[in-house]
Amino acid sequence: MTTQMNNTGRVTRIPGTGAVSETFTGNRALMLEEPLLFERGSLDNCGVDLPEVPLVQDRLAGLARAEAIGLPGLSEPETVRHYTRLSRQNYGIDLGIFPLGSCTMKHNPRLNEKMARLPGFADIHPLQPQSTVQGALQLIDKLAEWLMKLTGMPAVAMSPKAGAHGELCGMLAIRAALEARGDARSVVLVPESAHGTNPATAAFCGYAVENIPANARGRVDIDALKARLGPDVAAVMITNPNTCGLFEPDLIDICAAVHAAGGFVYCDGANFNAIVGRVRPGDLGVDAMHINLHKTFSTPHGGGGPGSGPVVFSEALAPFAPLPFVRKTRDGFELVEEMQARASKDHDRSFGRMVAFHGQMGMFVRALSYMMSHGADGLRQVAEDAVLNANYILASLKDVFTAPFADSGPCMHEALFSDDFLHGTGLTTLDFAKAMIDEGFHPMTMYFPLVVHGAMLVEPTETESKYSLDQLIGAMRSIAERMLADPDAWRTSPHLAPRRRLDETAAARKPVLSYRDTSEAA
Amino acid sequence: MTTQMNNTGRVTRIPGTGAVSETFTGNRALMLEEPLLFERGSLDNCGVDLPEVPLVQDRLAGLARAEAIGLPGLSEPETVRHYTRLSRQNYGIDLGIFPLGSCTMKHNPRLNEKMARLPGFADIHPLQPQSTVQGALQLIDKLAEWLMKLTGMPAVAMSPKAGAHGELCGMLAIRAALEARGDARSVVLVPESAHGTNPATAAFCGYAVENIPANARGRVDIDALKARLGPDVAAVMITNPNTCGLFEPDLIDICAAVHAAGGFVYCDGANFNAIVGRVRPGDLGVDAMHINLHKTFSTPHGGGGPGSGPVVFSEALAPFAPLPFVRKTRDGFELVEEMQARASKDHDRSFGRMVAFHGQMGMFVRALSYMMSHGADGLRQVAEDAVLNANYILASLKDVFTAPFADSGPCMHEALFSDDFLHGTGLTTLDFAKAMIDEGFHPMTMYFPLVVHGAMLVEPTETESKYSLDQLIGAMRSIAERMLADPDAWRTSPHLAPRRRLDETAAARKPVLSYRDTSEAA
Amino acid sequence: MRYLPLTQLDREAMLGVIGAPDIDALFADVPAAARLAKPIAGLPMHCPEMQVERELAVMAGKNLTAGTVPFFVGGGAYKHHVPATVDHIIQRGEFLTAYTPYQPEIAQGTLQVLFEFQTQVARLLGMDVANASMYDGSTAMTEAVFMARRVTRRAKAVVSAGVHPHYVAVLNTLTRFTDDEIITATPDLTPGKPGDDLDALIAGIDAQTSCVVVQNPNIFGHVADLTPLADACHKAGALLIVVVTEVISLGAIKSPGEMGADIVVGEGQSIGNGLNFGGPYLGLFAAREKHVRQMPGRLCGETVDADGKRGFVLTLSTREQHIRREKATSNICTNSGLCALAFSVHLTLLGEIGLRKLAALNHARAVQLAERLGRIPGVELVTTQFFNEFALKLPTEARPVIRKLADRGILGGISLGRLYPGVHALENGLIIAVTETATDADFDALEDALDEVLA
Amino acid sequence: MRYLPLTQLDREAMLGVIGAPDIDALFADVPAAARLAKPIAGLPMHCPEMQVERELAVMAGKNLTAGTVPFFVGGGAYKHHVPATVDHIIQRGEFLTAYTPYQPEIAQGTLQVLFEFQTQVARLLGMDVANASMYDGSTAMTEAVFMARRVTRRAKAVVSAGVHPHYVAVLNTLTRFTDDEIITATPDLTPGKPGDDLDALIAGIDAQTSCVVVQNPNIFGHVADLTPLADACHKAGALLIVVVTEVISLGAIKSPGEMGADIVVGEGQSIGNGLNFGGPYLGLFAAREKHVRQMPGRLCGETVDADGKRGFVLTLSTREQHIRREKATSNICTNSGLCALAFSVHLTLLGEIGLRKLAALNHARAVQLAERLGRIPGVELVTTQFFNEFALKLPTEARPVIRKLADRGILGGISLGRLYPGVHALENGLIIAVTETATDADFDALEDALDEVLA
Ligand SMILES: Cc1ncc(COP(=O)(O)O)c(C=O)c1O
Ligand SMILES: Cc1ncc(COP(=O)(O)O)c(C=O)c1O
Repeated sequence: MTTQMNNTGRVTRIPGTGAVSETFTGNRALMLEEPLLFERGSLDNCGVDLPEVPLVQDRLAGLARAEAIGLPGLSEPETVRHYTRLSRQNYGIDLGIFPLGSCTMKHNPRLNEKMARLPGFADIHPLQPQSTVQGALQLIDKLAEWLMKLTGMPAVAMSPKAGAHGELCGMLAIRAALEARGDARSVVLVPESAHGTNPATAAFCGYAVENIPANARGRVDIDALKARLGPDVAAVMITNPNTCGLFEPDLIDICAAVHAAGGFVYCDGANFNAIVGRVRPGDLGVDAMHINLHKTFSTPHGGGGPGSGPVVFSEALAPFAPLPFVRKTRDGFELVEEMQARASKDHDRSFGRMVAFHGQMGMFVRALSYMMSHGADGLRQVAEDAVLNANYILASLKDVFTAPFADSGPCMHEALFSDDFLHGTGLTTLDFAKAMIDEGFHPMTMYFPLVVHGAMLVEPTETESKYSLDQLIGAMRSIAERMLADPDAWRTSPHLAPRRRLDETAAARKPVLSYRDTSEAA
Repeated sequence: MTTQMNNTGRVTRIPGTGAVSETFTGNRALMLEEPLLFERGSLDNCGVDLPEVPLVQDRLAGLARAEAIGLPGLSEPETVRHYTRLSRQNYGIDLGIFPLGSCTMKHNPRLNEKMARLPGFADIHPLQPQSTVQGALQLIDKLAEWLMKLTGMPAVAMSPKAGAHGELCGMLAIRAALEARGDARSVVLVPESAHGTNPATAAFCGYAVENIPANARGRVDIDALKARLGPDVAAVMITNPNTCGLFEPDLIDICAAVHAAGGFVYCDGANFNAIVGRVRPGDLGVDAMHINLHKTFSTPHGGGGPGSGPVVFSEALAPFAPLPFVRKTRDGFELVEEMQARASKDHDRSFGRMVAFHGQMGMFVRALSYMMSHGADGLRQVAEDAVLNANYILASLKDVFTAPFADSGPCMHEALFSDDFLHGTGLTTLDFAKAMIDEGFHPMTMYFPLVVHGAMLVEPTETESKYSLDQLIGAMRSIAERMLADPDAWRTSPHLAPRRRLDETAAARKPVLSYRDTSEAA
Repeated sequence: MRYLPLTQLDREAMLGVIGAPDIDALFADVPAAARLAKPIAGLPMHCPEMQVERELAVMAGKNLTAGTVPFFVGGGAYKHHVPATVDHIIQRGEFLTAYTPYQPEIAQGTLQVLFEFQTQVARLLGMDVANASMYDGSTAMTEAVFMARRVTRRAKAVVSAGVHPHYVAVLNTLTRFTDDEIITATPDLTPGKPGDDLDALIAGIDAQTSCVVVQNPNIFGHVADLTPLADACHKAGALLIVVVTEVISLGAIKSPGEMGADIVVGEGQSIGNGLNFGGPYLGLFAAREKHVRQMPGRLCGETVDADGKRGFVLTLSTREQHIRREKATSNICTNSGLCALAFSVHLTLLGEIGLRKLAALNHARAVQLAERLGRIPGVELVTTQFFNEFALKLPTEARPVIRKLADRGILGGISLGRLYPGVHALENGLIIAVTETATDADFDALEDALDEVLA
Repeated sequence: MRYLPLTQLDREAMLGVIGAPDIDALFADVPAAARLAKPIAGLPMHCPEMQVERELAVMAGKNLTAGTVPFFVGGGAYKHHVPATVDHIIQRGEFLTAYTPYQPEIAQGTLQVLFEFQTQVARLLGMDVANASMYDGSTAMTEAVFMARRVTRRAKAVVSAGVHPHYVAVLNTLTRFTDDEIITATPDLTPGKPGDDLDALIAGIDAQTSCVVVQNPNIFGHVADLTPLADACHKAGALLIVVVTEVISLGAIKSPGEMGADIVVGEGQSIGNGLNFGGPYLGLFAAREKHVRQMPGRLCGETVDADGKRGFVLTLSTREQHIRREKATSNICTNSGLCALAFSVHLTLLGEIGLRKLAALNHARAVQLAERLGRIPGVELVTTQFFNEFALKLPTEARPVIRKLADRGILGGISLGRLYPGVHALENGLIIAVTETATDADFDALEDALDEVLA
């Protein structure tokens, strides 16, 4: 709606920015600028054709929307271009390694996308009669079976919509189980290194959160933990492999101790990719664990979701699992909802419904397609290659980078470094990450876990080739060497990306969260 | 197969190039380098899983392929990445205006892609029994009907695979018609401004090619043409609107004169987009015209194909049209092949088969989907907007650029300029085109048509918005002004693209047309 | 295995660099008792793509696909036509395979989309600010109740009987162990005013009330003017939370913001997203600017880069779990980013004109069908002011009717017996949704079949 | 209209800039007699996407889809499983919506793909150089004959009876008006050696012969050693042109290049491309390096940019119509770029290992079926050495048998009566192709049905 051009076609400012540039358009060949939809579209343009509206007497009771809504439209060609140009300002796994620790950014097979779009899965309504969705229920049942077998757990709740939602599911089940035995407890123990969703979830369920310290080897300090256990502790939330990328070797003992103290063990399964097919969490004694299908089982991250976070349960917690769920019947499958559950002696203690319908069907199809493709043998190889790749990075960088736990043996699926090696340069993990951007990589996870100073958490996943790892290793070593040689050159990276460093402080100080038309002012 | 890294992970040269760069990887943030498949893949990697091969006694008669073929494979993740990274080094309509004159680079609706992938069209074999492909035959018939109605011509051949193939089809029909009346003729007249495929096709059919001159208004010199007509002239090939983007106002007279002299008029319909719904070529008197479905009817160009070039015919040529074709029957559709045609009195003079099967079905579906979407009214609007857009560019640039025919009135779908305005700067159309690349545009067609010195042929098409045209106009004016002010700064563009100017002379002098492994040498 | 790039040679070379004798050495931390020596039993081995496709296609083939039958199911999920462009865009690898935009310099694509999405949502709902999405409408509603508690420091939420019963169930689940007090009610089928009674709601507001939660159009499709309710809330210092499960309605009826809502949540599936048997869907969440620091979920904001160029970043993250941990406004992390993109692309294609026309079309078609069905003997049109969904009262229990329609290949709506099991007063109720995808032939088929089944 | 961005306001503003009173003024050059005052009659008006989809789906639904039935049709087009990755890549806008790479600085994606494609094709066919594609196998073969004429300056082409009859028909069409002499023959069904007789071909070579054209595997699936034929050609100064219509075979059998071919053409559809009712397909064209300047079609070559970085360009374009006009080696312009990309992606996924295994699988399955069908009483297995396709001789005319199988939902191959209408000696012949997509159940279905139909 604003005009970038004056009437001789001269630019007054670069579209969508206030800045001056070496080109008239602000574009740099294939790196294209794109104004906001609200600067481009107009209220009288439209990219759809619709049938004529039949004339009827309306039944809107005088509530018709009279004012302009303010939704600019674009024709179809402009729409395609707007979003295609924007997409090119993004990095994704399809472009290169995306070694965000804790995020398991692995290849997203296109077969999964194709399968999820089969009309028989994509174009069915959650409230159709169950006789008309038997294939969908079968798929959920099959996926549930895979998850139970892979984890060695006897029950699974399919409806949670992401990892954090799964945590909620698990903690609600724990709370329900405790209440059911009349044993209200108030505290949940969480390691310092835990992901933020763990304490947030515990708090959401009304628990007080206390930290468990780590030992020098980056694992839960089992003695400290045991010392803290008692009748007020409802649960311990443990991530395994943990967020330092390390296996918790004492987990069996920990579970036993927690159980002995009357509590439950919630396992954050975000890092299941490291052990799938090599270890079954059920064999370690945990009571509940969510599985991020959008991590371990390759459903795409989509720039922030959707995900899916099924939760497996031990015998002790299974009766409290949420509704609805799918059950095999004599000649098919049924969805067990409120009524049937309350009437059944196995499920009358369910803590209830967590989502409007039955979970992330679209993600279920993708995950099952992935599991079937890999099979039990392939999934085991997944874990092995993920761990191998991470250790290769650790081994290849630990002479230059500070690797706080490298002495304690191999890592699992991710390699953790700190920025201590930059000490004295004034440079930090942030500067390092931004330098990686110019090299054509997505940076690793920065400043997480909190237990390590200036953490750099590198998770390659098993879908990276040796060639790709060697590129990453080479570039990281090169950056490190060049940083140590000439620190001042590195305070302002990136230089080659669509944008230089963005001012996050300004953004938060005076938040601008939606577009306001300033064309009058211009 | 070559190794980019030495064992400390240090690069020896930038992957896939011999050059040095400011980054270790050679990448520039999101502009990523990508080595050749043959440098990346290996003979022992593979991106497919296949069922086990049953053990049988082979029947290859000792002809088994023993030597290595030399086909490196990549796992699926690496394959996706290889091609995604490569794709990002390309410009396409989805990124911005692609004003290649004569190429009609318009928006490619994704609906068409979806329709062409319906299994009922995409997964049927050309030699299935006709009873099992009635829907496919119906679609071809329906598309044929649209083409005949839009052109006002009584017949159409659907099998040609592109524009040039359509020209061949048309010229073969002309030749067959002449031979059928025992009137062998030897010369085809073609305007100097014609596309290269016109003379090449005429020569392919065994004709001598002679040029027709143009008049000062950029149109066929009708007097010169009439003077040349005679018993040796088999046909005149005329492009309308012509390659200068101008309508041939004398075409009715020309057709009459050619017919009077016993010849035929072949019309190159590559520029049909300018007039669809506003003029029917049949009303002008032409005998044959190909239609590039991949131009006027929006099937995607795909980086060089596939296309589709159906040819419409006059009554005079219809009996000579190629085989097979689709015909309505009492209760369905049939494919008329050799046997039936020869046995029929209407088609026994067909010049025969041009392709293995029945033409570009995939393109037919897309084109019909597009036609149905636009309808007769929308297609007329297409021509109007295409012409309006081109004239807007012409009007907005003609004060700065040399517009050789602007005095003769409006243009049709494309605006033609010459580089005379750069006279004295030492800069040419080529330099101008390369400067446009840095601005984020695909350049216009350069040095075609040949009749204009340093031609710049700008065809925006109707799917460009005014915003997009204003961006282009603004940038072109700005480049022109900056070139005239400081010519020396512009001899080496582009500077911001994945590659600087490429040495085409070296490429042709010592052609390297396939990869040879030089890893031993490295 | 096609997804694994390492060759056996690579593996050996890499173990060499690591200095490990074999892969087992890397798993040394796993207690011996828990080590698996071989692939887990009872699961199939790896499988060619062709065969996976075949097996899944068989399962998909067992479902009755909405697009192939006369289809009138709604109740919080709607079948609208999604242009092919939408699916093309969301499959761009740069959108599909990106993570949450933690590195804004190489995520401006996702971030600008989110900024545009937030703006579109805010305008559509008539609010100041919207977040970057929640899981779905039901979880968004629960978060809204929690937010109202933070804003008002009160713990009583009054929930209208017209709110989708599954949404209410979710809220009940999430408040089971908190000290929130949730007041709910069962709807009735009063013709002309089905679902809830706004006057009774107003009467129920008191000084402990943190919020009133109301759905518009409500679960029976009834549309209402919420202005008096908003006024009553504000007078009492409570917030009005409005739930919208069919966002296309906002192209036709006054927005919750215009009626005075303080928080608006919604299910965005109708725009850009398919039915998908219930998920993934798209939770919308919008509020007044003054409450922004109490909002859950991600927010994208405008800023500038070191060169002064405009750019976008995730902002106000001190509200979020990764910074604030147990004090966060919500535990949400991964949200519904790609569904938000689909929504945004579709709404950009529609624009103001398209959305209004689409809404008008849905409404007109629903009116046509409602009037036809209301004329069937014994059938009563319960919802008289509606957008594209309405309730009927049948002369008999609706659940078996729906089943009989399904046997005839017609997906004829939702029986209230399914939504409110055990509530006898509702069991003859049926809700029917009509969108632009239903043809005249579909109308005929439903009318004929209903006639027949009820005869 | 959704594809048109100009609004009415834009149009008026632009006409103002142009100085034209209305749009008609821009069409002033059109003779009054030919001006159309309104949209062309007899065609529908513009139509919503939803409705276009519905109408086309109805048409698509009338076809019997290969993937849904036991399927054994080949004859120059083969049903292979194409991984989903292939279709994803070719839908990238940067590939799909690019033109021929005339501006190499912003077309390195397409160009590098073409360079890789040329290399893959050359290696697969066992040749030095391949071009960037032709329309299809049949037109590629015709171009090869023309090239042989340019190279040898002779006009007589001897075409084996084993070449696909449609390919021969195309060659005949294109040489109808030239002075090329094309020697053709009708194949026979001699068991063990069906299709052609290489010795007779050798005997037919003389000093006027520019080339011998032979297909391997031939139209009846027979595979042969072409080395003696190549030697004979070379001795006589003629070129050997080999046609390959099933390129998967090259993962199992010796390449034409290894047998001495001078030009190899092929139909590349089998790799990466679907059946598509016959098009678009992918013409392959490869030759010896010494003849490269006589090749038709586009070629991509390696070079460097101004900074010395490797890059790719279209090259040797002095052979082509846009430079050489009437003296060009061919009139081809638009070729099959995107099909070439699909081919290249699929072949990259396969790699050496995958291609060999896929070929082995096709062969083994074909052997299994051939042996089963050969045991049906009255049925004779005519082709005894083959790759994945073979001819049977039935005790009765094959054309009605195929129709009866189709009635039973089985696409059981191609009757020779369809390919060679009127040739009575062939009318009992049937060719059957077997790929990795055929299941054991498909085998059973075909065998049972054939049994039944022949009984
Ligand atoms: C260790 C860990 N726990 C939990 C989560 C939360 O999962 P989600 O984002 O799916 O809610 C994450 C995701 O980043 C994680 O890394
Ligand atoms: C005027 C003209 N004629 C003919 C052709 C040839 O069409 P095709 O490339 O489809 O063979 C073209 C294509 O560029 C053209 O512009």
